[in-house]
Amino acid sequence: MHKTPLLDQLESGPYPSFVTDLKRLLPTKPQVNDLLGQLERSYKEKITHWKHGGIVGVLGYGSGIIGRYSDLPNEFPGLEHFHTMRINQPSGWFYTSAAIRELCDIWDQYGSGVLNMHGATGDIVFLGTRTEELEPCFQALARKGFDIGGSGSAMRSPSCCVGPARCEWSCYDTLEACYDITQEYQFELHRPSFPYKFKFKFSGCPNDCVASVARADCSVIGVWKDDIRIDQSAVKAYAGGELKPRGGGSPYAKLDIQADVVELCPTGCMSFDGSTLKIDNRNCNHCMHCINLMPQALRPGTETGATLLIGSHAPILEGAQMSWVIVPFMEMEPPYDNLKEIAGNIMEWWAENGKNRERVGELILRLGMRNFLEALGLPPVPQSIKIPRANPFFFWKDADFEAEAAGKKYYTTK
Amino acid sequence: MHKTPLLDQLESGPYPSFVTDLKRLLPTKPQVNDLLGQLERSYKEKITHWKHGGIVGVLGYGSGIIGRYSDLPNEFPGLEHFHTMRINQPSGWFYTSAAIRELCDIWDQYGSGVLNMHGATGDIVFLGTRTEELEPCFQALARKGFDIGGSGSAMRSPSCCVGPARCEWSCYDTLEACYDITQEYQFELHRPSFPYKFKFKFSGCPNDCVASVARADCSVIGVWKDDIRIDQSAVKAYAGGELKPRGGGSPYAKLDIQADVVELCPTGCMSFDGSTLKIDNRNCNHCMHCINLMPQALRPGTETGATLLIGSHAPILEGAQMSWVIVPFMEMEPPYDNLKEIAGNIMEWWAENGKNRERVGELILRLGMRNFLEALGLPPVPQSIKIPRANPFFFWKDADFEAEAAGKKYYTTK
Amino acid sequence: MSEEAERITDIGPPHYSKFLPPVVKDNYGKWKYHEILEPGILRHVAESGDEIFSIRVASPRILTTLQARDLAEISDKYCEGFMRFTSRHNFEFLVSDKSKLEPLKAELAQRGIPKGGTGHSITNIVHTQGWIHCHTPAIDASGVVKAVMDDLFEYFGSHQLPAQLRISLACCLNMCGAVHCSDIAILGVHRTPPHIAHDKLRHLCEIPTTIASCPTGAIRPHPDKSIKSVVVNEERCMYCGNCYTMCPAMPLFDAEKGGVALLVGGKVSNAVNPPMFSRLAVPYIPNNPPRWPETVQAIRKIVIKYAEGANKWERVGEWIQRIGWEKFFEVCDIPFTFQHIDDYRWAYDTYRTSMHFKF
Amino acid sequence: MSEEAERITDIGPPHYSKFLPPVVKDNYGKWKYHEILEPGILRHVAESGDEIFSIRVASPRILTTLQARDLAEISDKYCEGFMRFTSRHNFEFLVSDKSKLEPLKAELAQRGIPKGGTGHSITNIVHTQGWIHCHTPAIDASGVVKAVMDDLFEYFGSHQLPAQLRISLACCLNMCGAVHCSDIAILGVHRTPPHIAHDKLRHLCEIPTTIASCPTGAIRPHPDKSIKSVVVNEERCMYCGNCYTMCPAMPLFDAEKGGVALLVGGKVSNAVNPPMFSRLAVPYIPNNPPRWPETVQAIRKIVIKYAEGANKWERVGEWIQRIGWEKFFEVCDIPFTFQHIDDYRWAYDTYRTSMHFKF
Ligand code: SRM
Ligand code: SRM
Ligand code: SRM
Ligand code: SRM
Ligand code: SF4
Ligand code: SF4
Ligand code: SF4
Ligand code: SF4
Ligand code: SF4
Ligand code: SF4
Ligand code: SF4
Ligand code: SF4
Repeated sequence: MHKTPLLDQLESGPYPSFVTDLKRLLPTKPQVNDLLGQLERSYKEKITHWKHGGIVGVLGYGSGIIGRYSDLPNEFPGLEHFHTMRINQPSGWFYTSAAIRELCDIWDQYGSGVLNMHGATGDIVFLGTRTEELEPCFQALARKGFDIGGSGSAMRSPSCCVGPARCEWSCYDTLEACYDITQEYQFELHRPSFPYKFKFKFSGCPNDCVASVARADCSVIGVWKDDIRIDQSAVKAYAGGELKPRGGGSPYAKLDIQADVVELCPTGCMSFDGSTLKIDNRNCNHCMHCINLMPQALRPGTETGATLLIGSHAPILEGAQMSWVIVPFMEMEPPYDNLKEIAGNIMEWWAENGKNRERVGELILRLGMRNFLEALGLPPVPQSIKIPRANPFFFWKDADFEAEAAGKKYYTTK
Repeated sequence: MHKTPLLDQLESGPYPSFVTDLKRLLPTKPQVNDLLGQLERSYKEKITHWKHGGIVGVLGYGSGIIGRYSDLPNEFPGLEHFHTMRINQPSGWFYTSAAIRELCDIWDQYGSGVLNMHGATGDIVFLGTRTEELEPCFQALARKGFDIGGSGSAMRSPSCCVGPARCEWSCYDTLEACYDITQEYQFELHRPSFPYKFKFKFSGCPNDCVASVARADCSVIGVWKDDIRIDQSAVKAYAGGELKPRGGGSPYAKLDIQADVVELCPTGCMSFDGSTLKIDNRNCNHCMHCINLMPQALRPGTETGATLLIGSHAPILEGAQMSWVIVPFMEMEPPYDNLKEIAGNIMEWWAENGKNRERVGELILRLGMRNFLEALGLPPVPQSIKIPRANPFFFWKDADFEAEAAGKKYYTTK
Repeated sequence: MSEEAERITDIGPPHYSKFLPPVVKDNYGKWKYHEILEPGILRHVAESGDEIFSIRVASPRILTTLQARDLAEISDKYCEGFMRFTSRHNFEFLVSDKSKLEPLKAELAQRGIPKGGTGHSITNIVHTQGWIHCHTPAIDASGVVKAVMDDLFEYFGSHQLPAQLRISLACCLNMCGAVHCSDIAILGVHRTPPHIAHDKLRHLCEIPTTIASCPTGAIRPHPDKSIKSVVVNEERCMYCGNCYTMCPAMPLFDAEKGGVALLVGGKVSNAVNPPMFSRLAVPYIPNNPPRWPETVQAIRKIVIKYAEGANKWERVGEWIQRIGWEKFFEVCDIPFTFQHIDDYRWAYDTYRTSMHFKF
Repeated sequence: MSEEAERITDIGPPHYSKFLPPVVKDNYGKWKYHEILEPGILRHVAESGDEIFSIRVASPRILTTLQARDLAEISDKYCEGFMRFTSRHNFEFLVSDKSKLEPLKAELAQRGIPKGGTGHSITNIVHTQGWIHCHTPAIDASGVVKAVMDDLFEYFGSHQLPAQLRISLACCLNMCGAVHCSDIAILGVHRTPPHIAHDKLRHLCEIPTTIASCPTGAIRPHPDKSIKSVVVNEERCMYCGNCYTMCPAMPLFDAEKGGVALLVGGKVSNAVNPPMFSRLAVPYIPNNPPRWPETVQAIRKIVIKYAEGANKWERVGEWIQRIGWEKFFEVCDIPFTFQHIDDYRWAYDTYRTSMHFKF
């Protein structure tokens, strides 16, 4: 056993300790002893002891495995190879105990017994195994119906919020969309052929519980077009204090509908006369605030679908971006042909024009939105911008002059 | 007389007509006949008929004259030369009738008799004369105490709002500051030696009546540090409708102090209980809104001075910029040594580092704020930013590591 | 003594104090409050109780010496010869003697000089040279201003709008009118890349400076080395004219393609909201002298929709911010085009990275 | 038949429907409302009147198979074996039978598994690999998370904050935790330029790709052409590590100079305000394993000042927006430095172009 005086200090305190948990594997998994030993060393030296990863994988796939080697293999032989396998999670991270046990059985057999539930992209992460175990482990997984997720310049495992499975606000079936899209792009998931990574995330409503706007090249967020459904008797119950704001999840016992809801509505489209709540739905921007605070009184409308936003990613290279609106509203019904068509066109345009390691959001900035939208056959819509350009540096194409010759006017249609 | 059927259509309508006015000069100024003739031609052809200007000037000066030649000199011989002279206006554009007549006498003698009162930078613009008239005209002006303004890569004629001469809100003496700075930089005004133009504008308060934030490389805007002065009895008079909002300059007969003032205060730092108005002055951002609406009840404080903002200019090249805060507060007392020192340092840094035709605001963006502030010996202050950086791409200098070694902490000083 | 030595230079402008009315000198920096007695008439009251009246009148900015002398004469009659111009090129009679106010108003009415431009009005249009003097304009300046102000005249001499509304005009992208922060900006735009006069270029222009002048890097040396000139990648040219400023052999005028763009929603003051840039509303309106009817009509539509829709005290940009740009385009019936979507520097910051939009 | 032909590939994940509890299947898409019965316990009610209870418990995300089996076992006992994980890596017991709720709570209490993470709490910290698996971290991940959550534990199992507060951690600028939109982001930062192993570089890296990888253009070919390597202009390097990702011969670790930066005020939801980026609050805190006390303390200070100062429902970023960043730095007692001032792309948009500041 390596001595781990520093790590041991992480065993105290009320939050569950990964150190305590890892130590449970010491009797059966010698590599976990080395893992703790090397980690202790990092704690002492304040430096990582993992080498730059090499390219390893399973037969026929080019992704899903992150190669990892210790830079102290002599001291920590169990870490000579310590690759992770990304296993594509089921939509919404639902499991049965049987499925969990199958995964554990496989991982106990072929790997370290250490898991990440889940990786930041959403995969089940099998943390630490040797090159020669990768293929048999994969086969064992496949026999139980699991497959490997993405890595490298490939499609990444899509993920989604719990959606219609347990949430009353979901404007489309996030779980099915996530599953269907994942199946559609199996080839792209497993065989890196893009300029860089590409991520899909599906949220059922603008609360965006999978943070898709921040970390998916393709963010699909549920939305409604019609009116917020109101139960005025429940409104009164909130006003009277019988129902607690936010389902009880706040420190505040009673809602002041005027101050807490009406005055915080970002569009100012609500009014409350003390008994009836009115919403000017044409001016609502579906921020969800009022619904969040009064879940028993308000619900999204029934003409539902999703908004397609494109382009978010972490800071490398151009600085972080959030996804922005490309299509304000689309129907979201299986087999999602409309989404697949747009997504396919995006990938094609990106594959043709993207530089190595250029996310699609960066490419759009480099080549311009017009280029992108025209390649996709999408019209310009004001919903896609917060605000029009301030600079007067804009282009005109022959198509514009032809449209003008044919009678197009910019100042008014009437 | 040239025929001007198109221009003649601009003689009708209630707004004063420049065509009507120009025609008054036809009897005495043949070049004005040509001016109208060529303008008519432009109206017909939708194109300018002025050639790219040449370099002309008065002895010893490199600026202040915009050379201009017609591209149809045969047709319009009066426009063969038609240079403008920029005459530095007096602070606040105050005149006596005597001064106006002196200017008119000179211009009738040496030029076209056509003026712009004033140019967009603020100068008196003498519109149209011949090269050989420039020097005598200048001498005649100088004898009457007037001098030429700026053009080209030079200091430009500073300008200022009416300030303490007629406005109760002026937080410093804009007229004197403008005059003093203009005198200080006579050399730089008349002998272009900068990378590009440099403009000063002085506004007495955040209403910024000379639009300095939008069109001055160096914007000096008055501000107070202490409390807004309140006359509670006048507040009551507004509440009661005896005093009209905005001094009577609006369509609204009566102020609703709660809705019109308190709720629109951008910082939410006001409250009104129906009779007394309270301001949490530490949280006021001196937007002027409340003062503007209740000029008889509220006035800026008495600990006054100015904020220095740097960098605004029109869109060429990098897109338009507004000036941003560099020094949140500075005393503004003659001889303005503090302002001159900073301005001098800015010009020196810019002269050393600026590319040809690079405004100082663009240079700061190119080289970074730290470079700029360090060159000026100014500390970083949160008032200079709206919001800190979102990207994690920041630099560390040896000076920082040395400060750390000496005990500097970033997370808290306690 | 040489003649040169006698020349007076670098004296700067006269000191303003020579031009201040006595009441201003006496109460300099000691004004207490002001009132707007009626459109165009300000009353400033000093702590001493003294008062001064200012009558603001419209000016086309181009003034002949004859007109300037007329104004001086009126000032002599009613203002002891004191007057000023404003930062927006209006003219102000400075009346110290209250009894002169009514006679002055009468004389102005009789002479047809309109007063206004105060408070919630549309004051004078800050503008530029246009075809009367400049070499780069896409449109005229004074003519467009006259046409627009004639049309909006009812708003100059009244306080009927929800707030101040400031219109500016610049005849090319150099934006001498600094229109980039105006409630409504009228901007002359070219729409053709420069026509290069290869034979003249070598004599008139420095090739490296010309190349460096292009914000989008569209200019390259001529591929044929024997031709000492440049070529323009027309796809990357957005007709800013900056190369023409540097090099007279690159004019970019086109009688048919030039025209007007409208930008809206800018402001300068800090009242309620911080200063804001104007934003592209209408990318192109044909150049239509002498009265630019389509431009006039498009501006009127925006003014009217603003007047109808804005809350009390809301500037144009604040109104649009509140209702959302998508609603602005809808109510003003302006088609949304590719040109509205930014693709220059910092474009990303203009994209909608949220669900905060309206259908 | 070859062995390869028998291999199962590209089957994707199992269909989620295999894992849904019957009550979910029955009421799929027909939920009506929810309540949060107490911290960590959700009750969802369907239109049919059916209900499901979810107990959310903390997870360090790293789980051994032993721990995963324990969770499975508990699920068998109280949840017919149904469970899920959340998007923030908490674990949820899905209870269909209300009578199992109290016994499950008791068992969790006895096992020391804390419930919480709902409503106005500080839920689990989304985080990354750190020293346990990655080759680029400046800090550890799981250890910092443990230390911070121990300290903020009172907020995990309660609803006492003005709103939700989401903390995320990423161990390097790659930001796998996607911390760029978090109320509080803990970020590992390097502060030294890469140390180039000139002898290895030619074998391990492609020089053009390496040069292209640098966001600031700091990398150039080695001036000595005989050395097939690169050099770094250290003045332009901001230690992002992107070159190291492309080229293993350019490590940039330094035991003493690496450390923690804190960014604050980001959010993802659209509630009231649109999504916002997190912004630099503390540029550097020393790397101090095993419990990073200065980091823990700095975060606590921000949390406490937020809790004291925010209005009802205000997220951290909304609170700061209301009071102003200058006040945030003041109340949290964080010195303002050059590092806070943006100098990357779009920096200009972060400058204060108005008088809207407080002294
Ligand atoms: C395992 C995981 C972190 C975790 O502990 O959960 C991870 C780990 C790595 N990420 Fe990541 N990323 C992981 C989710 C993310 C996310 C979050 C997400 O997907 O929602 C992001 C931010 C969103 C995005 O895609 O931008 C993310 C942004 C990056 C980046 C920067 C990309 C950018 O455009 O800025 C890199 C750098 C790169 O690609 O070279 C990166 C690179 C890496 C590498 C491969 C390191 C490298 O430079 O080659 C890391 C391997 C670590 C290891 O040894 O295991 N990782 N990475 C996550 C994947 C697990 C899974 O499949 O579920
Ligand atoms: C006369 C005047 C317009 C007017 O009708 O009033 C004017 C006229 C010209 N301006 Fe201007 N600018 C005038 C005020 C401005 C302003 C407004 C201001 O100063 O407040 C601006 C915007 C603020 C700014 O400085 O950015 C302005 C921004 C420009 C620019 C773009 C600068 C930029 O950084 O984007 C140019 C282009 C250039 O410098 O080459 C320019 C260039 C020009 C030139 C010299 C044309 C050129 O390309 O060489 C014009 C000569 C016209 C002529 O034939 O008379 N002019 N110019 C104004 C000066 C009169 C005066 O001295 O009072
Ligand atoms: C005379 C003049 C200054 C000068 O030195 O020439 C001036 C004079 C006054 N301004 Fe101004 N402003 C003058 C140009 C401006 C400008 C500059 C511009 O338009 O280019 C601005 C910034 C405009 C912008 O934001 O785009 C300006 C923004 C203000 C404001 C803020 C209005 C707002 O709500 O945004 C006030 C406050 C108010 O009106 O209550 C103000 C208030 C005033 C007061 C009431 C100040 C006072 O106490 O005397 C003066 C009379 C206002 C009136 O006419 O209603 N002044 N004022 C300028 C008259 C221009 C004209 O002929 O129309
Ligand atoms: C279970 C989970 C979805 C999943 O598929 O796993 C989920 C579930 C719910 N979310 Fe969420 N959210 C979940 C991650 C998120 C995220 C993503 C994140 O944090 O990375 C966000 C965006 C956070 C942000 O803005 O930075 C998110 C923003 C919200 C909001 C908006 C809160 C706000 O005011 O900004 C609500 C509305 C509310 O709480 O009233 C919400 C509401 C809800 C409701 C009430 C929806 C419903 O009716 O069932 C669920 C219970 C909330 C609770 O726990 O208080 N959910 N929710 C995720 C639980 C994570 C965890 O373990 O703590
Ligand atoms: S994103 Fe919306 S639909 Fe999905 S779980 Fe969150 S609140 Fe429910
Ligand atoms: S969802 Fe948001 S914008 Fe719409 S009514 Fe509710 S609070 Fe207002
Ligand atoms: S800027 Fe302020 S001080 Fe100057 S005139 Fe305008 S309101 Fe008065
Ligand atoms: S000046 Fe502006 S911020 Fe200050 S109290 Fe008045 S309205 Fe509020
Ligand atoms: S805006 Fe352009 S065309 Fe008009 S005066 Fe200025 S430089 Fe000349
Ligand atoms: S007009 Fe502007 S964009 Fe076009 S070539 Fe000339 S400088 Fe470049
Ligand atoms: S954030 Fe950086 S160090 Fe941490 S796992 Fe991701 S790539 Fe590795
Ligand atoms: S660490 Fe980043 S900034 Fe520094 S040289 Fe490498 S890629 Fe360039």
